[in-house]
Parts: sequence; C-alpha cells; structure tokens
Amino acid sequence: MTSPSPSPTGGVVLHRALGLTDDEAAAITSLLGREPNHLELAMYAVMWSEHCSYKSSRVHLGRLPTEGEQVLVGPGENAGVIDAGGGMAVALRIESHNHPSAIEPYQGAATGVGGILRDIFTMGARPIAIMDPLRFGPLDDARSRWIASGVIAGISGYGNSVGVPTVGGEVVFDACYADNPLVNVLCCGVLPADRLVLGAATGVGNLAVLLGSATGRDGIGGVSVLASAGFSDDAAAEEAKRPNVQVGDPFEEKRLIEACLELLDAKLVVGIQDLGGAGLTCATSETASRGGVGMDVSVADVPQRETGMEAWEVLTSESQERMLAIVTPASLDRVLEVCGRWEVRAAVVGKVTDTGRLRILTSFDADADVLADVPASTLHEDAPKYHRPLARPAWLDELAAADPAALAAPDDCGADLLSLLVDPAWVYRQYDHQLFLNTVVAPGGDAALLRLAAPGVRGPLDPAGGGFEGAADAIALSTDGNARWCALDPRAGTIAVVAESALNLACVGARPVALVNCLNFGNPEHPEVMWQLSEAIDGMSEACVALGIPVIGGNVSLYNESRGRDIDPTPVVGTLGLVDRLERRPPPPALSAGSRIVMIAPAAAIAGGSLGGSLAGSLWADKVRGHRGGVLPPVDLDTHGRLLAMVADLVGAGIPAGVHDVSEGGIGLALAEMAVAGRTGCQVSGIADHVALFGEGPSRVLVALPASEASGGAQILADLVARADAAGLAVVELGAAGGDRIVVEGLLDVSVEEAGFASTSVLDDALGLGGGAA
Amino acid sequence: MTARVGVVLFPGTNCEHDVAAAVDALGGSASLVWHGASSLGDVDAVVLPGGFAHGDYLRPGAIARFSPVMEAVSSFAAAGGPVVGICNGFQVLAEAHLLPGALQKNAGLSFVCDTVDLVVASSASVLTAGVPVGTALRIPINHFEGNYTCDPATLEQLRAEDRIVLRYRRNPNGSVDDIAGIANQAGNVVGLMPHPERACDPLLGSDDGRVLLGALLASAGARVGA
Amino acid sequence: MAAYDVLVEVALRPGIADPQGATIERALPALGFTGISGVRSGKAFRFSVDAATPAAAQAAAEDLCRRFLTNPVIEDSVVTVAAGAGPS
Amino acid sequence: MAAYDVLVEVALRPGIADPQGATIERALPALGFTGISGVRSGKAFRFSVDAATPAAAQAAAEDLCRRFLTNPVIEDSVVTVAAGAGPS
Ligand SMILES: Nc1ncnc2c1ncn2[C@@H]1O[C@H](COP(=O)(O)OP(=O)(O)O)[C@@H](O)[C@H]1O
Ligand SMILES: [Mg+2]
Repeated sequence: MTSPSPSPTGGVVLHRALGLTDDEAAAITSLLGREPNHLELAMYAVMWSEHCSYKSSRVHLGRLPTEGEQVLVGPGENAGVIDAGGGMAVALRIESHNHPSAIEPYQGAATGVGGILRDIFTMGARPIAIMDPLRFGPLDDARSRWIASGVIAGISGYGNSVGVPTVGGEVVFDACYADNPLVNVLCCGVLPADRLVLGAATGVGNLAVLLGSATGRDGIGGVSVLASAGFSDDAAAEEAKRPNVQVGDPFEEKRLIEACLELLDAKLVVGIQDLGGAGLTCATSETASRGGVGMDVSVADVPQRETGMEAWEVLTSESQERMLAIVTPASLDRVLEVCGRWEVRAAVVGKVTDTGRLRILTSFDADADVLADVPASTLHEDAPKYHRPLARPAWLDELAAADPAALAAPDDCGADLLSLLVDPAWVYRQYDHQLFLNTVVAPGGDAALLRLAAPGVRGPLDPAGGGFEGAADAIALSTDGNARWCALDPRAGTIAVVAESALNLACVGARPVALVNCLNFGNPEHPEVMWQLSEAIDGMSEACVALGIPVIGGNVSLYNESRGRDIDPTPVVGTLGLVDRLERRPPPPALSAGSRIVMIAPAAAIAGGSLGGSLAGSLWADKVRGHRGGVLPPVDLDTHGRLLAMVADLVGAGIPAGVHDVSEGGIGLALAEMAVAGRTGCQVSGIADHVALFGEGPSRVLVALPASEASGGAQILADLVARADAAGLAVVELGAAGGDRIVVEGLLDVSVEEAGFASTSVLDDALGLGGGAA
Repeated sequence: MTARVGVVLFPGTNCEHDVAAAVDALGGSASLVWHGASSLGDVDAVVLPGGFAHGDYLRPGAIARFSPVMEAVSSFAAAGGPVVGICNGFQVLAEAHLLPGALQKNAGLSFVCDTVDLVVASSASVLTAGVPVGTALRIPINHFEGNYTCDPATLEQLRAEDRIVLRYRRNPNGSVDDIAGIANQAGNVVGLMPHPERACDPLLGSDDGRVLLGALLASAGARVGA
Repeated sequence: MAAYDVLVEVALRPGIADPQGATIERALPALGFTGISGVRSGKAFRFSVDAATPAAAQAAAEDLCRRFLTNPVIEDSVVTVAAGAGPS
Repeated sequence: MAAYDVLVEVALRPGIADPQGATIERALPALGFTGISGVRSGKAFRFSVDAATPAAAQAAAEDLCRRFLTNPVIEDSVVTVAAGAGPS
C-alpha cells in the first residue's frame, strides 16, 4: 500500500471553492498534521457544511429540553424514540427538503420523503405515518403554482408508492416563500423497544455492507468544483454529467424497508445507518465515530451506476435509497440471502478497524492505494461551531407599534369570512392516508389519530400480536407553524405554535409526549436572522419545559431566501401524543344539529370584550387588509396545560359531539370550518365585533355539546363549567348548531353551502386540472 | 370450515397485511404467497391485494403479471377458484388478461384517496354472491390508475352477461359506465378498485367492506365443502 | 452481432381518451401559445438491442412492444432503429 | 400558414437516474428477452402547430418544450417536425 499523496494543488483557492473558510482549512491541516489532499478536503467540505454540521445553530440548540421519562433516544441519532409502554416504542423525526424542491419540485419533495423514511427504519422502526407541512409562494404566481403542484405530486407519488400513509400536514401560501418553498416532512415509526438499533459501528473485523441503489453522480453539488480543479480537461462537459438533482425510486425504498426490517428482526446487523447528505463519507465516518472505531472503505467495491467515477464522486454522491449495515462476518451470508430475496443490492464496502481512522482505499487488495486517511471522529465531532453575531431587527419596534386595532371594520364580515376559507382536502386526497388500517382520524381533523400498531409489530399477522400488554392504544400527530406570528415576535410566536400543536393533540384525546422541530430560517450570516433563530429556540424551550414536552429531534434549514429577502422565521413543530385507551372515534371538528356551541378559554383572557382574540399577526389583518403588525397576546402556559388535560379528558369520555381549536382566523373561521365539516349551520351571538370574530389568541377551543334534556344537556354544561372554574378556565356559551346558514348576530349570515364551495374551490381552481401549469 | 385465503405478495405490494387482517377478523384464515412461488399451496380463494407491484413502473401490473405465481393463479381461476384483485390486484388481473379492459390514469390526472359511495350492480360474482343488487356501500378508494376502459363491444358484453359487479354513485376517475368492479364470465374472478379491507372496522369509519369480503369467504367456504 | 439503438414511441390508440394531452392543450393559450392543437401524450423508450441486422433489431423491438411495452387494449407503438453502433 | 405535425421526445438528461428504465431492464431476462440494455424511459408528445414554415414550427415547438413540457434541470427534448399537413 502507498500512503495518501499530499495535495499538490490543495491551495487556498480550492478549499474556498469547496465552501471551506481559511480558518476551517487551517483547522483541517492541524487535525491531520499535514495538508489534506483533494479527496480529504472534499470529505471535510461536505461534512462541515451547514447542512451536515449545524455549525451556525449548534450553540443554540443545546438550550432545548431533551429529557423526559419516556424518552428512549433523544436528539443526535437518526430519530428520537419514545417509550409507548408495554415494550413498544415510537420513533419520530422531521426534516426539510426546501432547496432541492425549489429546483425540481417533484423530485425534491419525493427524495425528502425517501430520506425521512430511512431515518426511521434505520432505528429499527416500521414507518407508519408521514406528515408534510408545506409552504409556497402566493397562488396567483405561476412559478409558485408550478412548485406547489410538483411538490404535492412528488409527495403523493413517492409516499403512496413506498407504502406509508401520509396522515396530515399543512399548506400555507405566502409571498416570502415565492422562490424558496418550505417542504418539511415528518415520519413516525413503530418498533418493539428491544429492536432498537443505533447507527454505530462496533466490533473490529466487522463488515460495512452497502445496501440499495448503485451510486451515481447525483447531488454532488458544491464538491463538483473538484472536476474543474485539474482532474478534467473539459469542465463544462464534466459539469453536465453531474446534475445536482437526485431522483427518488420508491420501489427501491420499499424493498429496502422490507429487507432492513427483516435483517433487524433476525438480529443480523449490529448497527445501521442511512445515507443522506454527504453520502458514504457521512455514513462511514458517523458509524465509526459513534462506535469509537475506524473503518477502511474500498472505492472499487461500491456498486456504481455510471462508469469512470472518481473517488471523490463516489464518496460524496447523494444517490438515494442506500443504507450502510454493520454486520459480523459470520452473518454475512444470511444478510446477502435476505437482500437477494428482496432484490436489494448488497456489497461489502468497508471493514471496521481499531485505528479510529477512516481510510479510503482504491480496493481491498494488498497493494491498494490509500486515497484518504483521516481520524473518523474529526469529520463528525470536530466540525466548527460558530457563535455568529445576533442582532434584534430594527424593524420590530415599528411592527409592534402598527396596531391592527386601528384597521377599519369590515363592511361585510361574511364576505371576509368566505375569503379566508381554504380546504386543504385537495392536497390530502392525493395521499394514501389509510394504509395499515390504523387511521382513526384522517387528515382534516385537528390532529391525526392512529392506532399504535404496524405489520410485524403488534400487527395482525404478528405471532406476538396479542403481546405488548400495557402499551398505549393510539398515537396522535400534529404539525404546526405560523410565520406571521413569528415575524412579529419569534419567541412569543414559537410559544404560541407549540401551544397550538399540543392543543391539536388534545382535541383528539391525546396527551403530548414529545416534539420534533424544523427550524426554517434565512441567511445565518445576517445577525437579525440569527437573533430570530435564537429567540425561537428560547420560546420553544420555554413552552416545552412548561408543558412537559421533551424535544427529541430537529432539523435546521438556513439560507432560505426569496427574491433577495430572508423568509419570515418559520419554526415548524411536530408533536406526538399518546392515547392510553381508545374506546371510540373522537368527535369530529364539526357541528351537528341540536348541539350547544361553547368556547373554553382562559378566564382572564375572555374578560375583555374581544373574547381573548387579537388582530396582531392575524390571518384577517394580513389577507384582508394587508397588515402585519401589533403585539401578540401572551400564552399563559400553566393555564394552557390545564386546558390540554381538560380537553383530552372530555374527548376521552366521549362527551362532546364536536371539538375544534380556535386558531388562524379566530372564532369566525373555526365556526365556519365546523359548519362546513358537519354540513350544519349555527346561530351565534355575543360576539361584539370583527376583532372578537377574527381575532387570534391562544388556549381557546370550540366544543359542541349535546343540548337536549334527553341527553342530559344541562347537567353536561354544569359539569363542564365547574371543571373549567377549578382550572382557571371559563366556558362561554356562543349559541346553537342547526339550520343551513352560519349566523353570527350583527356580523354575518352566510349559507353553509356557499362557505363549503368557497373553501373547496380555492386550491381546486388554482392547482386543479390546468391550473398548476407554470 | 374455515376458508383459507392466499394473499399474493409482489415486490411493492403494500396492502397484504391489511387484507390478511380483514380476512382473519371475518373468520377466514389468510396466508401470504410470495410472487416467486410456483404454487398457491392449499387455499380456497386468492386475493391479489393493492399496492405498487414493481413500483407500477411501465404500467401497473405490467411486470407483475409475468411472476411465476401468476400461472398458478390462472390455473386456479380456470378451475373455478375464487380470485379477487383489489386495486393494484385488479390492474394485474387486467394485464394478465384474466379480466377484459384496461385501467388508465384517472380522468382528473391525480391520485385519489377518499371514501366513496358504491352500489352493488350484480350478485353473480364470488364477491357479491347473496348481496342484493342495489345494496349501497361506503368504501375507500386509493388509486391513480382506476379509470376503467374497454371497447364498446366489451362493455356491451359485460352488461349483457351481468358482469359489472360494482358501480360508483359519483364517478371519481372517469371509468366507463361508472364501473368500480367487474367479473369474468364465470363470476369467479373479480377485479375492483375500492378497498373493502379498509372498511371492516367501525373505529376506522365504515365496516361496509365486510359485506364483500364476507361473501368471498362464503364463496370460498362453499368450495371447501364441495 | 451489432448493438442497435432503438427508439420506441408508445401512444394511446386513436379514440382512447387522453386527459393529459387535453389538459396540456387547454393550458396553452394562458401561457401565450397559440396555434397548437391535437395534443396527444405518450411514452418514449430508448434502448440498445444486440442483433445481426437492423431488420432483426426491428423485429426484436416490435416483439418486446407487443408482449410487454404496450397494452394493446389502449396503446400502439412505433419502433425506429437507428444506425448500428458498430459490432459489439 | 400550414399545420405541421410535431413529435416531441422528452428524455431524462444523461446521468440522471432513471428508476423506471432500470426496473424495466431488470425485468426483461425473466420475460425471455435477452440482448437488450441501456433502457431509458421518457415521454412523447404529438401535436400540430400552425406555422408559416417548418423552421417556424420547429422553433415554436422548442419554445413550448423549454417553457412548459420539460424541466430543463433534469430533462432534454428532441423535436421532430414532419412534413406539413398542407395549408390550413
Ligand atoms: N399538506 C398537507 N398534507 C396532509 N394533510 C394536510 C395538509 N395540509 C393540511 N392538512 C390537513 O388538513 C387539516 C387542517 O389543517 P390546518 O388548518 O393546518 O390545521 P390546524 O390549524 O388545526 O393545525 C389537518 O388535518 C391537516 O393535517
Ligand atoms: Mg387545529
């Protein structure tokens, strides 16, 4: 063997072209005790990128609360894992695929789904649910429509085909996302707790087996400057060969899921890791680093889709649908047999060593060349951490002073209401949301509610099907974000977002047990953006501590900029709730004739005339008046915690006929959504003005209660009032459900049918047949 | 006697566990049959479940129909055995020429997952034996290529021979004559786009699918007795 | 034997509805395209066939179309064999 | 003005993974087809363009490809204009 040749041209220009600063390059030289060669430089460049290393955000993320009784695995692994009792566990993870989706919306979104699934089955969990919080530019912009249609088709195309139901999400349109959509995807999986595996390589002499697709020149992106750094005569031709777009193959992923879960069930692997950003470099260095070992990797043994690939291309390719399994030599034959049956390619590409070094070899032959030789942990653990400057944006005071209370009252609240309704069903009808027979509350509810089961894990065909005594019956999932609120005050806005997400869980009867987040922000080199990020993390921290919800994972997406402007700060949270005993379907977010409509809200908040609502950062002020300003109403987290418990109990007891939280659009929109969902109108009074009608404020829930004497209506109400009183909450009687019109005395009177039509036609008109074309 | 139902698993199939669970819950006994198998084993009925066999690449069912197991399915069908293709399974049966016609992309050009209203149009099939014509059912659909297409002569024949098994009340995909499911001449091979296994538990919203799967188990059971 | 490059165009048979083609056609005026009509959507496949003569390559590709690449209930195909890429 | 028949073939750019083509190729031996390799899948469109000359028809079709029928980040297209169908 020869040793790595020092880099003849590894000068200042090359490392900068690879995206490394001069200081970072110097740090690499000092870690190695010599100059890195081209391949080594490329490996550090991808591993120390913002995307892989979180170098701008790591110093802040440490402030999030990550501990909890039920936390089996917290942040840092491929996914967080929660103990669901009885030997069952739930894995949860969220990620962004924003930038790829801006270039090729279908494949960007599709590969986002593929990537998040691998994070889940890497843990030994069977993926059972996907959620897709999405944000696009305005619907009247052709390019935004092209992006939205492509992204939704990509999620549908990949998720349906791979066979994991998509059970919820969000869809938001706002000018700040015009060139930079936010495509976040969450995945939840189920596993027997004893199948949990971590992404660590152990056991000197063990083998690293690469599973799945052959490696091509996909997604090499920034590192491709190496092609023009002297390796090739014709840089343009080289570049054309290396399109920065990965294509997803859900069929490959489906077989990969089945093969990997079978390998894990049979205990044939000691560690497993998906290949995501930074491809093989990341998977080999992370597994070695976590296991405290070294690894030798043979480039010649990596199955390649294209001819003539350079080592740096093989090591940094982001080809999709690949996994790295660490197996003992004794299990190799059985591993190959399982993979063969599922038609999954498998090749030994690495060997675990005791050196702590990641060595890239041309082959495993005795006379092979050593192409790179670096301490494995330095790629992973020695990545730089930046304390980037923070500055509170100067514009915030002005925003706070712009009081929306001064806005003119609408002539016709009914017309405004109709203009705010958007039914996301056009999106989720394109997603299989029922596979595995778990979906009790499908998209359209406040949160998705799924039976806690999966094929092979308490699944119908599982021999141990009757096992897992004492496990929760069901899980609830909700994803939430609100950039309008966070733009005014990232800390308070994030608190409100966490509070709303937990309340969505309560509306289907669940108690929150864990949270994951996707922090979508602008350019971290702007001190204002770093300040927003830091504030949002503090807000999330405060809310999670107060509500007792540990953060078990997250993802940071920076450099989200559209048309020269940073996006509004958009922290998105995914919350997981448990339902111990599920005896019946929870009430829908709908009215049914004959019900009494009440609102439960903090007693202090409703003391004012606006029933706890404020137009600051509200949907109405923005969409109807183009106004974004004011001071957000604070969340009383103690009271909110009591509200969560009370709502979950009510739902569990099967008392309400309908439940829906009051969120964007205030009481007016919540009532209209319930009316449309239940095809039943209402007669409501006591709402003073448009501020009370469209104002937004935390900790409020609409509940439809049985009203008739025969159903014990009076008693139900009296019990509710007593319980609310004790919790610092109040019950406001708003009116009754029935008829075919939505009537709010003195403010509006529209037909349920008209509201339904207004709400379903928005997306259908813009994105339906013909509409989605750019 | 317990009806034994073989549920065929192609690479990319994803509803096999759901169908098996529904069959078991209705008192049948389900077993999975790998697509590479040359025999079905001892079964009284066969279900080709939904999913994306071979990723639906080329056309849904186009690759799957060449699987070794399909010869066994054909022989079983020729011998009068009950064979039901649900969704992707229907597409496989059409590609394999066990049922006439083809399933094209939905007229709306997008995937549709929804619960729809169906009407039983014929009782002369293993899936609807004993179910009165006109019975209304609410059952989920979940497909991109469910737009049933055939030439006018075939349609005439299907009608004349009472082989249109299920119709949509409101056509979700452009299918000719609102067809949701058809049978072969003998009534023992049925293909349908809706997923009855997804409608077998009130907790999930509907249990109307039991009517169809129950009829299938009864048809299979009758063969056990025979 | 030589390797021949083959292009297969798969089109919906005349008379079979083509919603995708119709949708594209409907969208065109809004994008400023006029004078385009009769849009039909189909599939294209390219591959290489080892065969002794162009005619043999054509025959092999047509057989593949008939048995696999098309569904004759709804689709037709056109096979074009390009010049052989030389003996292989 | 005449109406020209146009065929557009849309293919994935070289180097872009083509899972569909790869899956079809993998299936062929089991169907008894040998000697076929390099399968790439794409789309085909046919339509008619009103234009003064074949060159104008070609230009219009290429503009349509660039702006609508393809995403140039991953796809290439080839436009073929057939003989005009006569004055319209
Ligand atoms: N992109 C999407 N994918 C799947 N489901 C969605 C999507 N967007 C919205 N939904 C569903 O539509 C319903 C309403 O969404 P939303 O108004 O965001 O709910 P909430 O305000 O209660 O959080 C929810 O059930 C949600 O899961
Ligand atoms: Mg809600």
